[in-house]
Amino acid sequence: MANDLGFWTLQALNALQLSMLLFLLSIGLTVIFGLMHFVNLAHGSLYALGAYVAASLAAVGGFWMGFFLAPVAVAGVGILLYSGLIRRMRKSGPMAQVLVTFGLIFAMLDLTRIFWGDLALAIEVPALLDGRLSFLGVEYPTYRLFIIALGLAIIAALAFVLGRTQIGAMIRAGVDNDAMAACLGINVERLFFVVFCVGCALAGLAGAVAAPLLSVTPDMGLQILIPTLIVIVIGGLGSLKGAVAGSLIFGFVQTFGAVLAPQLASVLIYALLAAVLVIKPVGLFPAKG
Amino acid sequence: MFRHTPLRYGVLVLLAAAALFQAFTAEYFGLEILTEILILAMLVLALDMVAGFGGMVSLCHGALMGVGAYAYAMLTTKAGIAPPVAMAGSVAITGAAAWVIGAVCARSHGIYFIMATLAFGQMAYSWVFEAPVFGGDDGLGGIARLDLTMIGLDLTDSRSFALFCLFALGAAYGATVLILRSGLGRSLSGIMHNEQRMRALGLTVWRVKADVFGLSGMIAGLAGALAAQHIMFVSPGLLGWTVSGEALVVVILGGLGTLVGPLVGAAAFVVLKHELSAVTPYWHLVVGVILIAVVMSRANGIFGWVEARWGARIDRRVADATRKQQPGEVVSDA
Amino acid sequence: MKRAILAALGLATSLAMPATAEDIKVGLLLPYSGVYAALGNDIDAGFALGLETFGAETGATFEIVREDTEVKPPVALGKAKKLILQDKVDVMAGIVSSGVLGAVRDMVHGAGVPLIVANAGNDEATGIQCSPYITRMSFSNGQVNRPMGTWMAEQGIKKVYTLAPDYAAGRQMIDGFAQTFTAAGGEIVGQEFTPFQKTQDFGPYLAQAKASGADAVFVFYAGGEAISFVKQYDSFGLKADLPLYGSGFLTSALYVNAEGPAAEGVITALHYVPTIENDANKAFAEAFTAATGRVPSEYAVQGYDSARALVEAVKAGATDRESLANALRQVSFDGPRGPLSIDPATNNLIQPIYVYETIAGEGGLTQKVLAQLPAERDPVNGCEMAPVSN
Amino acid sequence: MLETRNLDKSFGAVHVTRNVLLKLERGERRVILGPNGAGKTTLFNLLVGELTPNSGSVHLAGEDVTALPVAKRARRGLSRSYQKNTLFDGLTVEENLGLAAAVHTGHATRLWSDSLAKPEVREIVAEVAEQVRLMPFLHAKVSEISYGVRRQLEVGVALATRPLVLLMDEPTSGVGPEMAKGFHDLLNGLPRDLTLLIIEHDMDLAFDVADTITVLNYGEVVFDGLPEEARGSKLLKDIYLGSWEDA
Repeated sequence: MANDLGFWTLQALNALQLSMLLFLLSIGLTVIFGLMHFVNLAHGSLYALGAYVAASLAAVGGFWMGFFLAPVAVAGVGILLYSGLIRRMRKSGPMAQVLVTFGLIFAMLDLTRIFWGDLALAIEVPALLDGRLSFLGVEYPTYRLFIIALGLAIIAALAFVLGRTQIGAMIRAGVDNDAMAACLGINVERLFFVVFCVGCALAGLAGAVAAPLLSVTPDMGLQILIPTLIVIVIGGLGSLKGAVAGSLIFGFVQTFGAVLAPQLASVLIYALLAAVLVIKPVGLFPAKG
Repeated sequence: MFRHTPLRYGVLVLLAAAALFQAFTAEYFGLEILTEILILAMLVLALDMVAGFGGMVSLCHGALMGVGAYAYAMLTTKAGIAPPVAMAGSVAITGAAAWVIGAVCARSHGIYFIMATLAFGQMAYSWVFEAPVFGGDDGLGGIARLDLTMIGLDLTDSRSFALFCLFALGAAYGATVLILRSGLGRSLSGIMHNEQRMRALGLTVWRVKADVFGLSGMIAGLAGALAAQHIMFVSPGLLGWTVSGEALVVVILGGLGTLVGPLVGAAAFVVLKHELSAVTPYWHLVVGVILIAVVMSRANGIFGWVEARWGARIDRRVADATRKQQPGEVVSDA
Repeated sequence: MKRAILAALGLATSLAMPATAEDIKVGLLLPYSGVYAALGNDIDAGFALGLETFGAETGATFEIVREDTEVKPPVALGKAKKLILQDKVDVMAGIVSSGVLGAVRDMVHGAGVPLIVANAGNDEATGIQCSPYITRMSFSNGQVNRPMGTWMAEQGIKKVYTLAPDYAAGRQMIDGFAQTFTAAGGEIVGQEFTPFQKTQDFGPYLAQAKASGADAVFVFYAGGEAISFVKQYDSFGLKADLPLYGSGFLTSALYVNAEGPAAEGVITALHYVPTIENDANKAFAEAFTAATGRVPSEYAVQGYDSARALVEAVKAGATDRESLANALRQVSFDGPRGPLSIDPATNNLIQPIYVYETIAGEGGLTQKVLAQLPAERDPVNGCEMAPVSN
Repeated sequence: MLETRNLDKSFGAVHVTRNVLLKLERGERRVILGPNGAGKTTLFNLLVGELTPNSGSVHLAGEDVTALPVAKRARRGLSRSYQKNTLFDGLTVEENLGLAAAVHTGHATRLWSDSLAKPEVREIVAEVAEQVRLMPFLHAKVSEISYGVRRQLEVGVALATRPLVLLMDEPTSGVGPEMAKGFHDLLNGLPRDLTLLIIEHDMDLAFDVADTITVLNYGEVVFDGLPEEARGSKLLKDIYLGSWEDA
């Protein structure tokens, strides 16, 4: 076992990279929930869709085409979902929502199989981000650093939008109390629509970013769903802070758990989740008191 | 609060008759399907008890069934315990596990309850999947069925086993009705309708929730012990969260909080699944679309829809008929 | 409702006719959906091609009944019962996952239906849990990896770090390798088993491998995990200092192109690669590519050889379940993989193992065979069964 | 019977109750008056345990119950009704009363018997239905009865636990003056040994029922005495009647 600093730096970077990927997924899910009280179990399927679209586009026009267009395509699917299903499900209870989106998981899983087949796809890392960078005494893949940087940039952008802009204020008001927000003259429906689409786009972006790192398989959406849900439940639904904290906790527990206690690694995270729910049933940083 | 209406009795009788008919006439695959339906029906019965009458929408009932199945498998194959004792043991173990989950999650509501139960289910799944003692991904085989030869039943025969499962389901249904009609069940209804008030009246709400969740877990555990005997093999997939999701789908498809509806739903779901998977490998797509359509229709599932449409009329007619009949009988006596 | 159920069940329970002597009914039990659907489809295509190619050598007609296991043992068992009891198949073939094989084993053995295993490699199936009715035309987990341990030691590699998913197959593959590698004087300096089907990021393990001081890394991964692993191994720049070896599934022809340049230079061992030079393989590869447009994978050849074994058994005069099972245990022929024969002591296939390097070719990645290691029989591993009757 | 000592509660910087001292004798009927936001409902929530005080204590029948949760206090004989109907909406009047009575008799957690069919429970249900005049509505669902009858049921459910002390939060809230009067007759008909603490908005009606009156303003007790004294109190007129008449 290695005990030198480089080893732990490397692992910390791994943890951070995983956290950022999860953050991209969970932020959309958590803000949609906070604002609309809507639980979208199909969020993972949107991530898989993003990866597939990116893989297809990359084959035609290279990585960057997939990177920029996959989120747009997934947001497009989000628009269809919103106008076809989600808008009508808004007033239903959490169970109905869970079930409709559970049905969506089934449907989308088979649709990706029909369109793209069962074989795993993959994308090459673009030349610009290929290779490794040396710093802090370690060599780390450039592409992974890119994911970390992208995650941090999106955290900063969202923090700015939510904290400093008018639309951010509207979203915060909506999360706080949507009836009140409507009274204040905010077009709540339109706000929901925009937030839902942005959430979908971020899921698509996460898929596009993950595709060169992992393999693109039909069940990748199902695989990522549970970690994403854990992140937002630990963090507390509806808040940026919660999504950041939850992602970091998951990323670090998972990574260092794998190194220090490999036998316990996967049970550890569930135990942590159970502990959080016992002590703080609404998560660490819920949007509402 | 649970009530048996004439419509519900009628459907129950029809279901039982259909199951018996199938059990005596079907061929092997038909018996396999029947047994699958009966075991799923038992699981969704347990789920409807907590979700439909206590508002506790659990996403860990599949895992609880898996716990029951693994408990039975471990007790019989590794500990060498006799099947009847092992069945009782697996029911008790699952009940205890469910009680703990219920107690811990009692404070959570709505989506948090769903997520919390999901977390516990996944915890069990991960543990079973990774601990070598449970056989890991490859599962455990060589599981014996109950020996009922002393009463002339050879359970290794598919037909006898299907009948045995039907009997067990009948017992579980009876137990569920009794639980829902007991003081505990009444209080559970009260909690679902108004938890705050029940607490203000002096009820220890978490205890009631945990107790009922434990009882529901016992039924799920029984379903698991039967599933293990049916397949004579257990694998971690039994505990996966999609099994819980499917159980919830069946409850909704059939009609939440009607007990009879989920039984109808179980039959419909299994038959649909088999018919579709024979036609296309993409049957998940069809099931997904049907599910979305049912939930979007806002009806309370198949049975809920029937009840809303015809329930009151049938009940009234039956009531009228019985009223008319009584004087008639007196006359014939005279 | 009642009528609907009965009607639906009735539909499912029709069509059960006993097979005649000239008509061999084959139940193909494969995953057509779920994580192994791609493997199931390759085996299916290989099997169909095998029957098409060799079936005419017998007077019999073959009828295939396909059932989807969904990679779920309970589902698979139900389907196996249907095939055996209702469709009354003469022989079954297929089975991708060891879990599914474990689930149907007792049923098949009890019912006395011959089963040709076309993939699942758990050692027990032809060891402690062997059955005269189960013959394996694919491989056993240990068999594929044992020759590699000796070979790597011979190449002068002293210290190896191993990685594999944490499930029975992963452990058996690594155990098979470690056994012969240490026997030949090598040392395993570190070993990690990653959560099966839940590990997407191998970064943490790669950092450990790098820090372990090993000369090389030996791994077993398959499918999506293999793709992620190979790409991530390359992205950390480990390939140069710490060459990657493995069980050949790691760079299977089925998905090696998804791994891309990251797979170049990876050296692995397997019972089949599409570039084996012999006439049988040339004919097979051409026919398979013509039929499917894909390069044949080891899964395809397993399906192909399973069909060939069935044909050989029928040619030997077998007509019913009992005689087919007996004949299948004595099958031997030269196929794309070279000379093959069933070891009647375990019913596992005896076959050569090929060490190959993945290299860049004209139309993408291809396999360069470095060595053909001689065929060895598996140890009996506690298998006890009736001998072949003549 | 019920006593508080220096009960203090604040949410952040806002003091909602300040140093509240209350002492109710057995069988005493006390009405709490005070303008909106005076902290009356907060005081109730502190008494039954739905809120925990920052300091001070609550005593029930001589026992300090400050640390006990809601359900345990209720089982020791403290019951309450709500200003906003808090009923079991999908159930019948009889079932509403029965659920409450079963908690009192201990049948609410039994697995082997139907609590609602128990003679003890049925007896309490019949008695309470008589007391709060619900006999004609026993088999109607909550959704089928009028608002006024629901208010009666609200009190009935609280009574069905056979409490020692009954706290009623504006029992006549939202009903017309005519019905409110009838309601007060109903309250006057309750057994004399039951201790009552009632939040009331309508002063005249309050004087119908009260043995003693407490007035809260900004979370503080500003008056504590007999109804006659209250009627003449200048202070009360200023802070309570004044604001009430303005409203």
